[in-house]
Amino acid sequence: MLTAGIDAGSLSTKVVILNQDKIMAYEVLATGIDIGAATKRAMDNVLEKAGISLQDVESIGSTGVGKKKVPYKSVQGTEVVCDTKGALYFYPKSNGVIDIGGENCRAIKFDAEGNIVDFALNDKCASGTGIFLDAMAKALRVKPEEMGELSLQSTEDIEVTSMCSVFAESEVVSMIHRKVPKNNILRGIHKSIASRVVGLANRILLEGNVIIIGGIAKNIGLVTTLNELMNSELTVPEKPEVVGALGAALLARERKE
Amino acid sequence: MITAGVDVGSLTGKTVILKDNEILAWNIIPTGPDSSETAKEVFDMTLKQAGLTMEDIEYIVSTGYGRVVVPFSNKNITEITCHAKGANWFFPSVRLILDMGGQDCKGIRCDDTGKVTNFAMNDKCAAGAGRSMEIMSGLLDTPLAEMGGLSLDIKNRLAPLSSTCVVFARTEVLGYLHEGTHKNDVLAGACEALADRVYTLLKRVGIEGDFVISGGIAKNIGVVKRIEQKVGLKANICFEPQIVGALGAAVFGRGILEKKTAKKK
Amino acid sequence: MGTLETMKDIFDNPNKIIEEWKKDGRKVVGHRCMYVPEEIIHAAGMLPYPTFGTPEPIKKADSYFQPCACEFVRNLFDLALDKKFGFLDSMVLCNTCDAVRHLYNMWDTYVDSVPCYMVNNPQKMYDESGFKFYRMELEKFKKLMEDLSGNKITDESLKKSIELYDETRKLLKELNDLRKRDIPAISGSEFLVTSMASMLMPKEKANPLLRKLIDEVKNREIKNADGPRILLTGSIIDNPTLIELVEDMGGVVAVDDLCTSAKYFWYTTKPNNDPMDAIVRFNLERTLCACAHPSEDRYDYLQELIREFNVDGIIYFNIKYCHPFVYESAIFRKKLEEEVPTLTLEVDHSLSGLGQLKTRVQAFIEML
Amino acid sequence: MTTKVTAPGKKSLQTSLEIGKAVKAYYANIKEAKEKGVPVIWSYGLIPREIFNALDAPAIYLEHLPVVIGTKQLSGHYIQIAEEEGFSRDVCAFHRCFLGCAVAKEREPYLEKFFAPPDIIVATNLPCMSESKSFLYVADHYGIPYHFVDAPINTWGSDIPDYAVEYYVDQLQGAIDFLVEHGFNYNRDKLKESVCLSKRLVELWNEIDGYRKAVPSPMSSVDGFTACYPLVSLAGTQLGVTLYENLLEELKQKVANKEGVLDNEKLRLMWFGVPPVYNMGLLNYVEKYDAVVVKSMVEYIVGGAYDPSIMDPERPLESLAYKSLVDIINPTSENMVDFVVKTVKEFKIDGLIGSVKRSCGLLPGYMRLIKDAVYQEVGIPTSIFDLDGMDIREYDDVTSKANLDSFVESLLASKRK
Repeated sequence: MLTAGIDAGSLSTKVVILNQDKIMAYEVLATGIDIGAATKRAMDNVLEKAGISLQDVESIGSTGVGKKKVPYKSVQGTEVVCDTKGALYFYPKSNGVIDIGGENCRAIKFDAEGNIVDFALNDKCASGTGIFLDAMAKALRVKPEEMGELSLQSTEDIEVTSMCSVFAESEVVSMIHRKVPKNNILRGIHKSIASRVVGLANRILLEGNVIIIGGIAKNIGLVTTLNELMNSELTVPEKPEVVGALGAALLARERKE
Repeated sequence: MITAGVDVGSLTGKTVILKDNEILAWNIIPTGPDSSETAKEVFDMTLKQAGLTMEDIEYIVSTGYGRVVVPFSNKNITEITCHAKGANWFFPSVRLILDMGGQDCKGIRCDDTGKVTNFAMNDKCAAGAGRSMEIMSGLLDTPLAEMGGLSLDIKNRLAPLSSTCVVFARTEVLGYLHEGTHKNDVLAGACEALADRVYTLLKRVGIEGDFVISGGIAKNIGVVKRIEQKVGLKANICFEPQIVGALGAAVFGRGILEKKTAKKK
Repeated sequence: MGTLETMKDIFDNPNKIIEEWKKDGRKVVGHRCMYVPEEIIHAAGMLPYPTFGTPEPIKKADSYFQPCACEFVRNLFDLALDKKFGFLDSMVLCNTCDAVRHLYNMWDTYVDSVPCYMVNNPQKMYDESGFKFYRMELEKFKKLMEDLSGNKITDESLKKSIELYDETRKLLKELNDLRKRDIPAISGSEFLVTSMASMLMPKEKANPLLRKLIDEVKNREIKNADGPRILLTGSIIDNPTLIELVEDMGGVVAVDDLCTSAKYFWYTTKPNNDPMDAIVRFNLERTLCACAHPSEDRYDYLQELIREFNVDGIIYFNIKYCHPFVYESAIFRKKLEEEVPTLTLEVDHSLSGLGQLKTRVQAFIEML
Repeated sequence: MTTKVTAPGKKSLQTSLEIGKAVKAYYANIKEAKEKGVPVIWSYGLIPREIFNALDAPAIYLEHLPVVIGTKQLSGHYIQIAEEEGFSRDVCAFHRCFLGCAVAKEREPYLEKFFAPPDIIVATNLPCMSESKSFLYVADHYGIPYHFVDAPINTWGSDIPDYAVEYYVDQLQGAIDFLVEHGFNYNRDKLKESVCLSKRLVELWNEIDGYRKAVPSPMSSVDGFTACYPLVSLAGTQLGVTLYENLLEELKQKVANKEGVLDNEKLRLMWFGVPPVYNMGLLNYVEKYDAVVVKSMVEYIVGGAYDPSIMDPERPLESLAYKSLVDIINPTSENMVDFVVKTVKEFKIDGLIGSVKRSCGLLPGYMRLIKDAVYQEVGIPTSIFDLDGMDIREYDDVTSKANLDSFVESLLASKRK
């Protein structure tokens, strides 16, 4: 039984092909301005990778802010439900999941049987985590992927305190002008994002075994800082950015049966 | 008497060299990660252009976001005071100045000598006013210079954006794009939101007398037109609005020198 | 070590005072805002401890308060959650602004290490029925302090405490008056540290130190005092950094109408053979708090400060979401600006974004 | 500022239309009184309406005029005027909207029907300290007298000491004396009659609530938002009582023949915090999931959340004072949290929606207390998210609907298990 899962995010689009319980292939690319076109491109690439055609796929699930604009007939689910299904697929015994995406982040808590007990979305002031990181990478003239490692080689703990990413940007700009070492600024940026995520987790008293997913979860600097600030055991699945899409595929399969 | 002004903003570094109240040479370059480097670079370029060396400059005033980090300046004055003096130099009858830098936007009132009598700056939530145009330019992949013109050519309906928060406006733009709203309509919404934010600021300072817009935003015809319409005043814009701050600094340098020589006599 | 350094030392580590006080089993009662009479706590043999905040970013409190409550109150709650106020035997709040009212709900529910009590005070001054209401509340509060301490509060012990606290207020005011001169004897930041240290210390220790300090600085002149003279007002400032910022930009902080300075010592208790009535009138025959009415009173009081300290400019440091002062600065702005230029600034209690602030303050000082 | 994507709330009750007419009539009377030279009072807080009835004083209430402005999507415009006067975005959007409308040079024709400039201001610090301050600016602007009624906060729970009631009675008497000085004549019998009618009004309101607890719910909170208007402006009047009698009849009918807002009602939701007055359609949005917002706490917050037996017409001022002190909106009383838990149980609510208006100093402070209490005692979740119910400029349709979708789906998912 072949199913596909699409996560049409505001910044990146992810598609996954699921064969019974194994991920056959996945594709991640930038959404750009046209969600429909981006989804189509991503679907074509992933079908090619899996060596199958669209007809072989029996049901399609879609999630993300652009789920209504997906150019295929699909079962639609919210990010909260799909993140949960995706996380439980990898780790059935986990207590919750934190999704750090490009535009905003979510914390979801579930009980022993995997029911969603509570969830919290970041408030408006703390949105734009992904965009904020990209903007800082540009300002510091650093490649986004390297930011994580560099932030771990900081010599001193400095604070980027503001919640609002625009204001955090101006704080960082003034630090650059004051010739604060780059690694320390990166450490400050990662701590600022990590404390926002921890704030979200505290809001729903999320503890225990927590799965970190989403595009930003690959940033080792952020996950390490989160480990320092949160007293719970954090695990990052090996393909964290497609867990949402995987959840959508599982949702489609469930509705099919 | 030769003096110079160095304006190190968060986005651009500017220098103006003034000789007996005439602009001898000026330059603008993007600010790099190290602002004192940028200051040095733009200053040397302008010196070479004017065929002068560092010793020929009798007094240097630094201003802008990185004013304290300019190693070779004799004094640092805020961009608010310098923009007032600079605007007064270009248009002696000016009483109201709007300056939009990368980080803040400022409404300034001044008297006939260019001395600041009152000023107001955006509050935290509407921060990064100039920066928001840069973000919009990235999201809509439209060069900054073209944004103003396109924003006046509305296709069907202006897409309203929040005038209260830049981050929120960013999320809204993504929403509009994904709904297929035409780029010009979103640009119009962005310029309208910025004009709204500016209007609230100018109202707080009091809208009277001749009006000058300085800083990068003066080059965005979309924002300028909308501000003029809301404020009900024609905006005087000099040939290069981005150097008004640096020019003001140079004029202050002249003033300080004149006072010094007068005291010596 | 000069007295100023002693004050700075006490300001930097108040725990020394607490350890010394608790050595022989005496109790400490935390309080926030001016309608909690310290004299009653002191008369029961306990140390009234004004709970100040720390300029750190908020950690846990944002999950309880929504981030749209005043950052100073959230910071206090953060410290309480971290057991940083564990040494308090009781925490007493009063009826001032919405944020403090909610702090009472939150503390009562989520902080079990320190019990919390609220003194209910009227927000309408000069009102006979208000005096009666506040008197009944203070009688209950007095009883509570007696139970907590196990000591009886007599008229005698209360009168002595009132005298002691008035002495501190007189001395602080005398020290503050040394800033009226063209070249003040003490800078704004030094004065704030002294005032806060005196509020933290037991008054028996503070008064002699203040007398010594007044002698030391009587004919001292601070450096670079030629800039414009500034009146600071607005939300509570419990850290000298903002004042130092104004002074670095060339301003002379001549007087500050803050909860941590002038509001604390501007008035003294009028003589009255009934000490409880004296305390009631001390608190209700003046409008100092921006939450209280009539607020014209506060306007006249600010005029008085402007005249006495011949002020050139006023700066309102408003903590974000601090409703009382955000309203007051908007309401007074037009009237104040006719005489003295006024700058209203939004600040974070965690002192982030100082770069922005420096530009605004320097431009204001260049303008004066 | 062109408007954003919004939709008016779908009302299903005949009485809602009648109440709409009563609202227009109420403001028309005030404008008539103004022409005749009767001083118009601007007031807010829970200053008991019965006092104004006893003085025949025409009064405009802050908690209602901004709603009228908001429903016509005009709130952004007037709030911007207040910000130009120097009021920052941190203070309450209701007050900024009210203040902007007061100081605006001219107003839309539609709004002129509701607007009458103030001659006297009677302000209070219940429930929030700050609104007694925003009125100062209006009084200064119009150069009119300003009277402040100090309402003590409830730090005693349910047994209110006598000295507190006495204090508040003095304050209310002070307000009456003040208005008598300014040309009104006080009629104590009218006060008694008004208190009596208020008692009847709240008895009816509790009966109406009884029927609203039926499954399927006969009335959604969109109608409720209109239905609570009489508690605001028509408390202590015969018209208020008649409107509620009609509403009660209509509900009895609906419940009798099992007529619900939805045929197969799967989820019953409650709203805490100010719903988006400019887009009440958002409350109907969840109906596509067969979910109904059966009640919103705003309907209680404006008044009527007290046991009517405490109203004793023989001791009118004491009853009014006592009522304000035990009111659930009195900031430090744990009554609010207990009341929400009781309401959630009685209305058989499946999920609580908490909308945070960032500029509010009062309601966001309750969110966490309510969320924990409701979860521990009733086992249902609360979803808290940003939504400014008054300032349309802050409204983000996509995120608000994403929040509601996620919450309702997670409720349906756990309900299925």
